[in-house]
Amino acid sequence: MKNTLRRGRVATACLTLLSVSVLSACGSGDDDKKTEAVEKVGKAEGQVSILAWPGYVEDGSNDPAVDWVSAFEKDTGCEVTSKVYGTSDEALNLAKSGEYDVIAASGDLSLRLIASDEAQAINTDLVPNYENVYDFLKDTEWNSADGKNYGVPHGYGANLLMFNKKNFAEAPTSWGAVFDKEQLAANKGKVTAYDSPIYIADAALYLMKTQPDLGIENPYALDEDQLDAAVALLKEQRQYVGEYWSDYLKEVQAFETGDSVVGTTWQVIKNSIENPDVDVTLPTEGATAWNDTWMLSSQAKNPNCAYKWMDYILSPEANAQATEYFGEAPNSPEACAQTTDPKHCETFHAGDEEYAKQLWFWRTPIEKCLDGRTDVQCTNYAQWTEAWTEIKG
Amino acid sequence: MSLSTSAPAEAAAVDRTPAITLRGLRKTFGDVVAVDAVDLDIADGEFFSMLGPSGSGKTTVLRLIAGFEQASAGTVELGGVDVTRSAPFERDVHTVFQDYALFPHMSVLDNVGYGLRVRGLGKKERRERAQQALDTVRLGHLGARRPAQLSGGQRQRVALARAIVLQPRVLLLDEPLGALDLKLREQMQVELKQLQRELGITFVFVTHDQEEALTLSDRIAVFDAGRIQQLGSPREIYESPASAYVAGFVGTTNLFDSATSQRILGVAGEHAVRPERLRLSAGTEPDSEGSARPDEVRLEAVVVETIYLGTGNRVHLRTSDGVELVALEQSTGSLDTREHRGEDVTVRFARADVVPLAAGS
Amino acid sequence: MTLSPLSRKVLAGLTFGVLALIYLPLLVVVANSVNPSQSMTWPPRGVTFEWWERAAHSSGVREALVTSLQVAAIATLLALVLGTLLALALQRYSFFGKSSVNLLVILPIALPGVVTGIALNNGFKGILGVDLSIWTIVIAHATFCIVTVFNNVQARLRRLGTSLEEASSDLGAGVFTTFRLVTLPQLRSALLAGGMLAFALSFDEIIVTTFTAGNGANTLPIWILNNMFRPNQAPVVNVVAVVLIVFSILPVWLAQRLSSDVEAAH
Amino acid sequence: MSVTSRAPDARNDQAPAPALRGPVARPGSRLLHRMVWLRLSLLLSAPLAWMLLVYVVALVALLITSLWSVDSLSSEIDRSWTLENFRTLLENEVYRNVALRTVGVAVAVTVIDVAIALPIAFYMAKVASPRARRMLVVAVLTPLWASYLVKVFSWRVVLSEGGLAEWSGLGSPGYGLTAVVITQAYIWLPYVILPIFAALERVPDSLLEAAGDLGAPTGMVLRSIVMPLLVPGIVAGAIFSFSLTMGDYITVNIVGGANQMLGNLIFINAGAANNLPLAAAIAMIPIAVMVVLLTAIRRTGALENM
Repeated sequence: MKNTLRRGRVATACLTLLSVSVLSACGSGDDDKKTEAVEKVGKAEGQVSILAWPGYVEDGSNDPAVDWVSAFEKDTGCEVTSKVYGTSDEALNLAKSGEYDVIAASGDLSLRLIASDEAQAINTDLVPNYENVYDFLKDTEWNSADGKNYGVPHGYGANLLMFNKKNFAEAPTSWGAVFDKEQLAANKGKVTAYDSPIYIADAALYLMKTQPDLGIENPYALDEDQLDAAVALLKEQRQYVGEYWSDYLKEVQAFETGDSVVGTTWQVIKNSIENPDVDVTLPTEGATAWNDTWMLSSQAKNPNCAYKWMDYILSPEANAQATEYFGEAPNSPEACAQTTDPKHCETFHAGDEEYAKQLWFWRTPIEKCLDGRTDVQCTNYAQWTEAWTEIKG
Repeated sequence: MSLSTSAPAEAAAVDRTPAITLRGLRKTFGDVVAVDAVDLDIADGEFFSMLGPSGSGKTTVLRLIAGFEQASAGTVELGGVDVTRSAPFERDVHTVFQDYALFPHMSVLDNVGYGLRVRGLGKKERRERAQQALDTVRLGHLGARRPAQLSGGQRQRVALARAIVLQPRVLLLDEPLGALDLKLREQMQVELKQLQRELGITFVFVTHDQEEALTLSDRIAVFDAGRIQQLGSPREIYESPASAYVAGFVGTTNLFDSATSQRILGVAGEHAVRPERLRLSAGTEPDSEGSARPDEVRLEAVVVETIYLGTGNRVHLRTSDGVELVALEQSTGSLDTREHRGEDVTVRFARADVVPLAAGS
Repeated sequence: MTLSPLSRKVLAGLTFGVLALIYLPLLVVVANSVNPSQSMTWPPRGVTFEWWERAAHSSGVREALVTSLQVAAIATLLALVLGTLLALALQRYSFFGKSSVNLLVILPIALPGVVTGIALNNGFKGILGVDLSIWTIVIAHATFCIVTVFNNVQARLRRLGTSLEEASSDLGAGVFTTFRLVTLPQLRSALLAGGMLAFALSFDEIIVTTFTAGNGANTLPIWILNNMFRPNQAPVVNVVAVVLIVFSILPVWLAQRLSSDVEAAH
Repeated sequence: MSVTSRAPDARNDQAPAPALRGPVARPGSRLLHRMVWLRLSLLLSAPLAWMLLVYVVALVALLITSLWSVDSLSSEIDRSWTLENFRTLLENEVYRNVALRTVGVAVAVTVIDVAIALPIAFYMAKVASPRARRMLVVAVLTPLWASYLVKVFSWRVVLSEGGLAEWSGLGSPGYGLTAVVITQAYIWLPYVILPIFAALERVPDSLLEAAGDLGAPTGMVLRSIVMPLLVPGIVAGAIFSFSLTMGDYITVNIVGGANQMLGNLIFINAGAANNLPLAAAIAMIPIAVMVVLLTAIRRTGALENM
């Protein structure tokens, strides 16, 4: 569901990409598109249009108990209209229409929005609640560029390993449970995996730790040989996979019934499963993960209300509600104090920097290797998509 | 044959504008010529029939007059006015369809009143006139019914009422009795004739039933292959068929081709004799009675089959040189005059009864 | 044709057996609408009306339902007009390219939805430069609904023949009067049947809709798609489905009754 | 043949009421009647313009798009002609496998649906009483209104481990192609029953009885009389189920296990991968299959009677 750029270790690649985009921004001369941050928030325009993942902008229409938009509207006088999207690419197309003031973007989308001049730099001083946000989520390469901030962090979460204890003599601690042939054989037809090309990164991460000679430094920066190795691993895994999942409910149900017994998951899915035999772990190799960013459109017609929204959604109350409803870690200790489930942040390891260090946040693979290699071309997302098609067969 | 076809009011008729005038009328459907150069005048108040087998073009002519088809060439005039390019709803003719074409979603009364409705008559007047027309066809009591609840004969009359309520100058009837059983058919024939006489409307009647045409019509046009083969009173058509085709289509007839005529009659060319003109006598008569009278033809033949018809017998014969003949004998009542199969008979007929046919048809 | 009592019984058994199979998954839906388990596993773990209560208070469902009804109604109306015009043209006239037009009408339903979907999406955004909205859904739906109306009307026209129209024209009615007083009443049940099918097709369409829906244009299937796989919402979707089934019986039954009455009058 | 007019013997000269004489139709009506092409173009213009502007343009654009490519760096469409996408389709055996799998599933679904629909439609149209017939039609139509997604998901529940299928002792094939075929056959069945039922309803009972009278045994009556009249209905239903199955990508996601079909490839390339040209090229596969199929069917004449 989310194809996000990873929190990278190497900033230079990103900067190179951005220098291109800044150049093109200068050259475009488009007056409607602002790239410089404003100095202060003006009078509210009375409305704001938001583009976001499902579950990020809830106004009670789906469930009266789930509503953090109404309070915002009441406080600021900004009427909220929102649209949800299914993929980052869909969001990019929608953002280009210029109809949206604020966009909740995953890592891959945020960089593309900046590169195509669809996002404008923001002044975090005008977002008072930004101060509370965990430092490790600030100034990352998926929400800032060229020293400028292009958005404020929302929530984050990891892609964990879920398993049914009954099928394992001993709780697995490694992704080998879904990649190692011998371990797979025991659960043939009951293995599940995330249905997206970005899942290739999970295989790459496993290879990075288990086959160092491949030289993988970053699971999102794979040259052709490394991609081939990951694809081969996934093709082998394919023989044991019962089904791929991209829908939340599908995996919940499969683990409840026993149609699936091991595979990648989100914490929130584990929480919805009532079967006590199902458990979840962060394997020793670490895991892929996501972190989303609230961004301001360069074509925003209501920038003042947009700033108000960004500040509001970063407020401990709203952030706690939104991230708890969606099932991810909030972005600040203050928000953690506001969750209805007092253990929410503990469950999702919010603010746990040690935990976060093991996470490789989603990024979109591009030709320019994200790990800084310059002697070789890396494979891009289109190639990953093609490879994913081949893996599934 | 029941109608006198003599025309008493010729002088008056000559300068009357005909109700319908067709000139050089032609209709093709793709490569098929349905109607080919038809010229025809139908007089005001005439009961005119178009007779022919299916596919002979008679129905197409009717549809051209009604305006359902557009002529490929030629003109259609109604009362002297050229309507060749006019729509059906502009023409002062109305049609009784073969399948009646009653509107199934309307009551009988609404069906009859339909033409009045589209002319913008008020509801009250509409109902009155429709009721009157229904009374005329003796269905006044069924106005509230749906067409589906009526018998075939009743539907036929509703169709008639629907057309005559508009008091057209010309009524076109497309095989209107085709779907009725024999008894109803004969009854309707009488009613149609009476109705036409009372209303004084021109009837153009399409049928493939020669007896019906002979019974009802003032004049008949016999159609074949899109052309009129013969036009005339029923008597003319029957007694003096212009061609072998007409002779063969209207009633039964004995046809002699040129060679046979030469042998039997001593004249070349095609000839025809109606079966009821043939007289039969048993046995081959002795020569002593001499050869046939000069005004008579005499042939010897064998009875092939005899069919009892009630009013008489139809006898199929074959002469010694292979000519097939049919004779009709009136039943004389008391005596059984029936010839038997295989019996030798002598056939006679008057030379005056032999009709020479136009060559080439 | 005379069927032996045995074959009648076999046919009846088959029919009702399949009907039972048709309704079995629907029973699962009903059971899950009161199943406390959010993941809808079988067998149900008890009975709860929580989902029903949540559904009753969900304004999202109501709005999506209204949107769906609007889209289906307008698309059906458009399809009725366009389908009838096409059927009249193709059934009453012969012209060059007629069979191509015939094929063209069938194409939107014969081509897989995902193809129609991306073609229209690309067409709207790339070629026409139109922003996606509720109207682009309507246009897309009307396009593939035309064929259902077209089929029904064409079959009816063929059966009807032209003699009723000729009779009307013969009695003095002009082109429009004939259409209003004779042709249209004769087409009524065909239009009803075609319109019903068009409405149902549009109402439940998800694939083409996904590609042509604009901002804020949430039809019911899209709402269901968005909620089916979300925390706490899936059982509510089951409730919506049950309500839809129950409420659809009345119009289906009425339409069926109405059209068979019209048939009977023929 | 010119003819002299003859007066009829009886004439009635009473003048008809003036109100009934003369043309009553409006001029527009007259014009329309005279100009057949005008009538035809009035009928055709709106629907044809609609189909051309909305649909044909979109399809042609799709074909053109399939000849473009995507610039990997900017993700923008590169509008220079290339057959690259089609080369990918031909050279990569995945696409062939998926295409064959998709067609195979569609054929299986269609065959199953027609086989089930025929006896049921026959029972509904020719055996059941009129009252029962109406109830049966309602019973077949009603499930159409339960959301497609909900129905598919409930099949997931039925077919799951320990689900209704196993629970009832029938056993479950598990998630996979068999499950896809079952679910799709279930979803599209009403769309196949209805046209066959409609075609059967149009077969007059008298025709069946006449055939029975002539001594034809039931089986022969069905083959020689009923089947030819049913072909258009069967074709219509088969096109429905075949094309709907070909284009579906949601069912296979929900019950298809690890399998994918053409719809998934189109969807993922058009959406997630942002490779519209490749998606367009893949879309040409089902378009080609359907066009070949429709052309073949058109030869039989069944399409005109659809």
